[in-house]
Amino acid sequence: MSLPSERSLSYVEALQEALAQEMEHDNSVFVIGLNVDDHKAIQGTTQGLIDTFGPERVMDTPLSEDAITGICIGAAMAGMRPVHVHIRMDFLMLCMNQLVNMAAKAHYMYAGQVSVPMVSRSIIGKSWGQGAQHSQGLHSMFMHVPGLKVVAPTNAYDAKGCMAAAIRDNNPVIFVEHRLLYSTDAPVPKAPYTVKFGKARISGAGTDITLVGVSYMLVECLAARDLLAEVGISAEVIDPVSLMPLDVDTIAASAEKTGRLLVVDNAWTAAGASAEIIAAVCERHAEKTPVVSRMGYAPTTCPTTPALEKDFYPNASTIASRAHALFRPNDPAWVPDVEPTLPHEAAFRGPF
Amino acid sequence: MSLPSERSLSYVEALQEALAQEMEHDNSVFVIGLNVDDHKAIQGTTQGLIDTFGPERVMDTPLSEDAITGICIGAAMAGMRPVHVHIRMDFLMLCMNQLVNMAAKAHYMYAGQVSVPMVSRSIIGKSWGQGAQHSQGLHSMFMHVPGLKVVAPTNAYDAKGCMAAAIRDNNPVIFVEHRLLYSTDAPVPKAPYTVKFGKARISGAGTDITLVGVSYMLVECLAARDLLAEVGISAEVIDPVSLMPLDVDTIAASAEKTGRLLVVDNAWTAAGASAEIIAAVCERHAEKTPVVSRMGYAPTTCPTTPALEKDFYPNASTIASRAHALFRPNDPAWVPDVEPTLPHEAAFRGPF
Amino acid sequence: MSGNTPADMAIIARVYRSLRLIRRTEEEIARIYPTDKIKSPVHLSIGQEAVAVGVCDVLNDDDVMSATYRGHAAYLAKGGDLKQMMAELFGKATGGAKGKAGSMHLVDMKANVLGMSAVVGTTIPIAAGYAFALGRERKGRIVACFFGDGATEEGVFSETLNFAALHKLPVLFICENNGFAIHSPLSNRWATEALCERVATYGITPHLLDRDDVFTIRETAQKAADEIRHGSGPQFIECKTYRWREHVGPGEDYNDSYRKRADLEPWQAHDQVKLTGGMLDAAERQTIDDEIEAVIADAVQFAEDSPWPDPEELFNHVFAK
Amino acid sequence: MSGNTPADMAIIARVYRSLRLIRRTEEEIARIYPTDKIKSPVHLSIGQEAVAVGVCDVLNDDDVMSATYRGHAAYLAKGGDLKQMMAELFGKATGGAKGKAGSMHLVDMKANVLGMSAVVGTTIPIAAGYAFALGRERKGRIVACFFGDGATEEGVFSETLNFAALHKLPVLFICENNGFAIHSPLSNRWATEALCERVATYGITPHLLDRDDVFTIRETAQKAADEIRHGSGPQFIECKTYRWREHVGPGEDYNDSYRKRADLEPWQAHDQVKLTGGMLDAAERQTIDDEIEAVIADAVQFAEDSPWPDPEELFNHVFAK
Ligand SMILES: Cc1ncc(C[n+]2csc(CCOP(=O)(O)OP(=O)(O)O)c2C)c(N)n1
Ligand SMILES: Cc1ncc(C[n+]2csc(CCOP(=O)(O)OP(=O)(O)O)c2C)c(N)n1
Ligand SMILES: [Mg+2]
Ligand SMILES: [Mg+2]
Repeated sequence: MSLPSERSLSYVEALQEALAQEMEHDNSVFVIGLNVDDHKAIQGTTQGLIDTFGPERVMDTPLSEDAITGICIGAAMAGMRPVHVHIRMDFLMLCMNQLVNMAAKAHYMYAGQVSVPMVSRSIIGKSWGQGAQHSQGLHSMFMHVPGLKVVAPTNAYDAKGCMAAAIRDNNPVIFVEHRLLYSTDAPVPKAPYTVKFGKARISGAGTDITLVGVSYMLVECLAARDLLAEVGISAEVIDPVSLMPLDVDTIAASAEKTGRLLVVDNAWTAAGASAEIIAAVCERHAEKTPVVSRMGYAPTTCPTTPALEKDFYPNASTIASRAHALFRPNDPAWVPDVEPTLPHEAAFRGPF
Repeated sequence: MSLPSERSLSYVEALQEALAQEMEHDNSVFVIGLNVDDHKAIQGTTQGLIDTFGPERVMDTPLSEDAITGICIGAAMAGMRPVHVHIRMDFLMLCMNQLVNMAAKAHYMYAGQVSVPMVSRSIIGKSWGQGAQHSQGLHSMFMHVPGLKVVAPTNAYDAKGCMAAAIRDNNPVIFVEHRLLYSTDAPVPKAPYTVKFGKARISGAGTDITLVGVSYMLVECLAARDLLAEVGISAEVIDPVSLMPLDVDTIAASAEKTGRLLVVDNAWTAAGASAEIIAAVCERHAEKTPVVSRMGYAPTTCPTTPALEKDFYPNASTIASRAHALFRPNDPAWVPDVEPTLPHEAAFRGPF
Repeated sequence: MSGNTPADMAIIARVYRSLRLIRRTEEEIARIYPTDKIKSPVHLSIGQEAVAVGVCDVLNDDDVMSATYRGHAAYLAKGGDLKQMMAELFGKATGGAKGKAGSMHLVDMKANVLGMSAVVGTTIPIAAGYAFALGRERKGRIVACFFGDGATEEGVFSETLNFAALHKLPVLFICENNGFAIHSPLSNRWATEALCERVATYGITPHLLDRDDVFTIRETAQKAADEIRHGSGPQFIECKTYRWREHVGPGEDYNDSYRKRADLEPWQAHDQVKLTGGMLDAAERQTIDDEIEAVIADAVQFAEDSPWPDPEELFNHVFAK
Repeated sequence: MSGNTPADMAIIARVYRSLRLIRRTEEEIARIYPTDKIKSPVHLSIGQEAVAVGVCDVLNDDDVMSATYRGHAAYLAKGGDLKQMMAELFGKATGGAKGKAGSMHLVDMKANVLGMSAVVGTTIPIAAGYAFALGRERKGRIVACFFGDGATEEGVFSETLNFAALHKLPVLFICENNGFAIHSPLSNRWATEALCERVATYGITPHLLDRDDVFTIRETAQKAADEIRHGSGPQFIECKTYRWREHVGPGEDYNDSYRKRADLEPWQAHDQVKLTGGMLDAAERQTIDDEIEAVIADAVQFAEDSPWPDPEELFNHVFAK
């Protein structure tokens, strides 16, 4: 973040502040989800809200994700602005019918007679044995369906601004968080502000290759950029911020400039966000398409044991290695000898 | 189909024959789903099965797609081979939790101690006011998740062979059917046979541009090929048949040959099968990537009125027009003046 | 409904008009259908009108109603605009949803008719969510939520009952039990018929009506609605009724294997449109009937004369501003 | 369980051994946890052992058991392999799932322990589906399906009850009602506590146990299992119990705001491990205790000494051959 600001907040604090400020400024906003009102407060992201706004606006729920999603849709049609919290994105699979068949379609199907201003917060888990069912990044499923917006901020500044924008948006927004971003800090202005959807950020300028990092993979791409610099490769790192709408212009312009595009998603690649970004860029370059490549989860289910999990995810080292191969195709393969896991990740012990 | 065969069957008859033969040859196979046992017999695809195999193997169900999917998974783990029928693919959104979090993962998560040999049949609707919730092709969501296979046969021959293969497969298979393919005929051998997943078909050879047609769009691509021939453009039309596994080799080889790739999906393009196919092909051609383009559903919800629905779908004419623009970029745009809807589609009146 | 007081007579006339309007509108839809002017599936309520009419007659204008793809009856009973409905079925630009909804997704927010859905059960939590908002509003408005017997088999129904009861939402659930889900009988779908007993275990007051007598339904709904307005929390009506026509489409299907015409007869014997009409004197009834014919003819003409939506309309309303 | 006959004494000893094995195994897991050798979340059953033990003690080897991410107790009670379990928690190649499952997805099909799931409620229909297959097999085998109070709020629970009752599946549902979903009390989640009454409306025989007395649970399960084997269709046990440790992790959390240590005391007062142990003579008990310590030490050693899975293992088992 290059934006000036006195203070720095963690991603968690930034989300909490956005929620508190939006609830303050609009009575129709409420937070609903299992355990949003407890002492753990969703890792702190809902801290204190119950005390300030009371149980009518900070609601614990039964384990009924399908119905609660529908209830949020109905409340939204009636003019409220629900923020529905899911402690893992994997659980959104229980909400697909309401999100895909009703939330995404209501405004269109009813020709504008209703709108559905709601936010579905969902956290992607990683490491510490999250395993098969607590690690999935399923954002591409939502990118696929017209009527839904999908945003995946990667730093505290965007977390606050995107949450405010999502809450004020008159459409259903799938808000993608990553558990390992929660502890990261960034300068965050105190005053409320919004981050516009559909505008990507150049998180690190470069000339030789374009790296697009989705969600947590942005962090790995930035680390890969440092590694690449050591071998004289200048990588430009782009953070899409929002996946739907997607800022293809910025990515395509960078790829045009560098001639190489490596998209790294915090998800599987098959029919994923990485496929979309590459297809969208290639469609634009009838003449000289850039050299393109994708990285993401291994094409397997996520194993719990760290012995296997470490190879399930791309990391700074494997990203740098792939980027090197794309930039210097004729050189022997290069793998930087660094710890694959970043320090704050290695330090992660939960809480779950 | 170039395969020799005395008789011709409709897509519906081919599916029915595959089900009957597989149930005959393996007692563990059973068909389950709402109304599979009634006089309409899922448009005829389950015709007579109740009489031959009885209610224990041809089971009507409550409207409980989520639980029935889990029950199929459990039965499959115990050695049975369920074929779960959904009269619209849109309803699979109710099954996502079981399909994505359990069916796709069980074999891996339990390190091979169980497997889940089941088939989820789902029909994509089109025209006659199917509208927002009865028209979706959501196959890309399943392509995204490791552990699931996805197949979308476009003719009666493949319908029978893929159904037999899907039932015999030891993994969960999402079987994508299209309502408007049901009345189409093809030569179909009487003896049981399987069509191997992961092998695309060249449905029509050509040299100037490669058209990949997914599900019903294969039919539109073949019609577009005829239109293009009239203006001296030779299109090669490819039917992927199975989407996961996906035969990238065949598609890439054709695109390499023609230098142009237009993928037309019976679904939205964003993070869809068309994005996957284009990304996979482009990743392979570091040197000279083909000119690529996608077509699919308009980026809107599907409207019911034919006045708007006609522009929601690609058709032979719009496909030919796009292909022409890719092949002769410097020519003025060309739109063949033909009825956008194919005769058998125009004739379609339901039954719903 | 003794019919002895003028007030009663007014109610009878109003109820009859509503029943008759629905019956005739759907008969008209069935008549037009073979012309292919209605290029979309229609799920007719013929025979089931009394449930919608009995309940909606006691709702206030600012109360909200939610129904299903089989929603013509509820839509009209709540006061949904007939012209817009007919134009919507014809797929015209003047339809309530500009032709984007068709018969299965009717909506008319001006009449507080929530949008309907073609995916069974999906509207149940949405209606509850709307009631949740009305509850916060504290103006005594309620939501009446209609659905079929099959919808109660979806997990979301149970989840919604629990949430609605837990938070005492002002919602009246009405299950139109016509005994079938497409062609599937209850015996293939329900372990027992103790639906009302089940609903009661959530602390929701159930009302079981074994015949669709319109005035019994009306009195039941009246009492339930009053209590809900005064904070009773959700209540539930299960009303047995019968679908006279095929599941989808304009025709009858008594020659199909799943039911016999004899099954229809007892229901036809107490046809609520006829019986209620019989409570009025011939002249008054004739006036109503004539007015209804005119209104329907008008609506059909309106639909016929209306233009198709412009091609650009395809891209409107994907996202709300 | 009077304890007067040798048969009774044998049962008491067996039940005690199972209770004690689970308690000590989990205490050991909690002891090891801070060393980070177990790099995955653990949901301990300490305090709830009696439910799993009471039910599983009456199951035959070829009966099948299904449980949740809080599954150590049920896994061991059904005879799941301890060494493989410990190695699985350590993420080693010798784990029951080669380290791919961890604590939340334990499985041991050799012992007819179905795979567990970290998504609440997901195993309920799967257990029913397995029972569906066993029913077709007609050998009198049954499935015991454990889940928590929170799982009953998921729609799939209601859908499964209906289907299981409709088809008289040989399944025994057991709800371990420990009063919490993470930190959320029943009062935030249940409109009423009439769960057993609700289950009964499906035609499923319910059994409500307001304390987790292991022999009461065992007798209840015995009777239910026998009836299920003889075609009664599904039965349901709701057993009140209490989670002594934090929701996830090795520690206690009585200083957190959501409950007090005083809430624990009545449960500790009838600690089933202690009480059952007290029914044995000291010597016999000592022998069992010693043997258990040895078995656990063995398992931990086995896990310690086992190798990590090879990198290639990541790509195995994506698809079944
Ligand atoms: C979730 C879902 N599953 C299946 C269908 C197919 N379907 C359309 S109408 C219908 C019958 C529903 O029966 P019921 O709820 O009793 O309503 P009725 O048609 O009798 O009014 C079914 C199964 C659907 N539309 N949605
Ligand atoms: C579908 C789903 N929603 C939410 C969660 C988060 N979660 C994990 S454990 C748990 C508590 C479940 O409570 P209960 O069923 O009573 O089981 P207990 O933990 O008390 O044994 C929750 C909500 C989840 N894992 N799955
Ligand atoms: Mg019905
Ligand atoms: Mg609990």
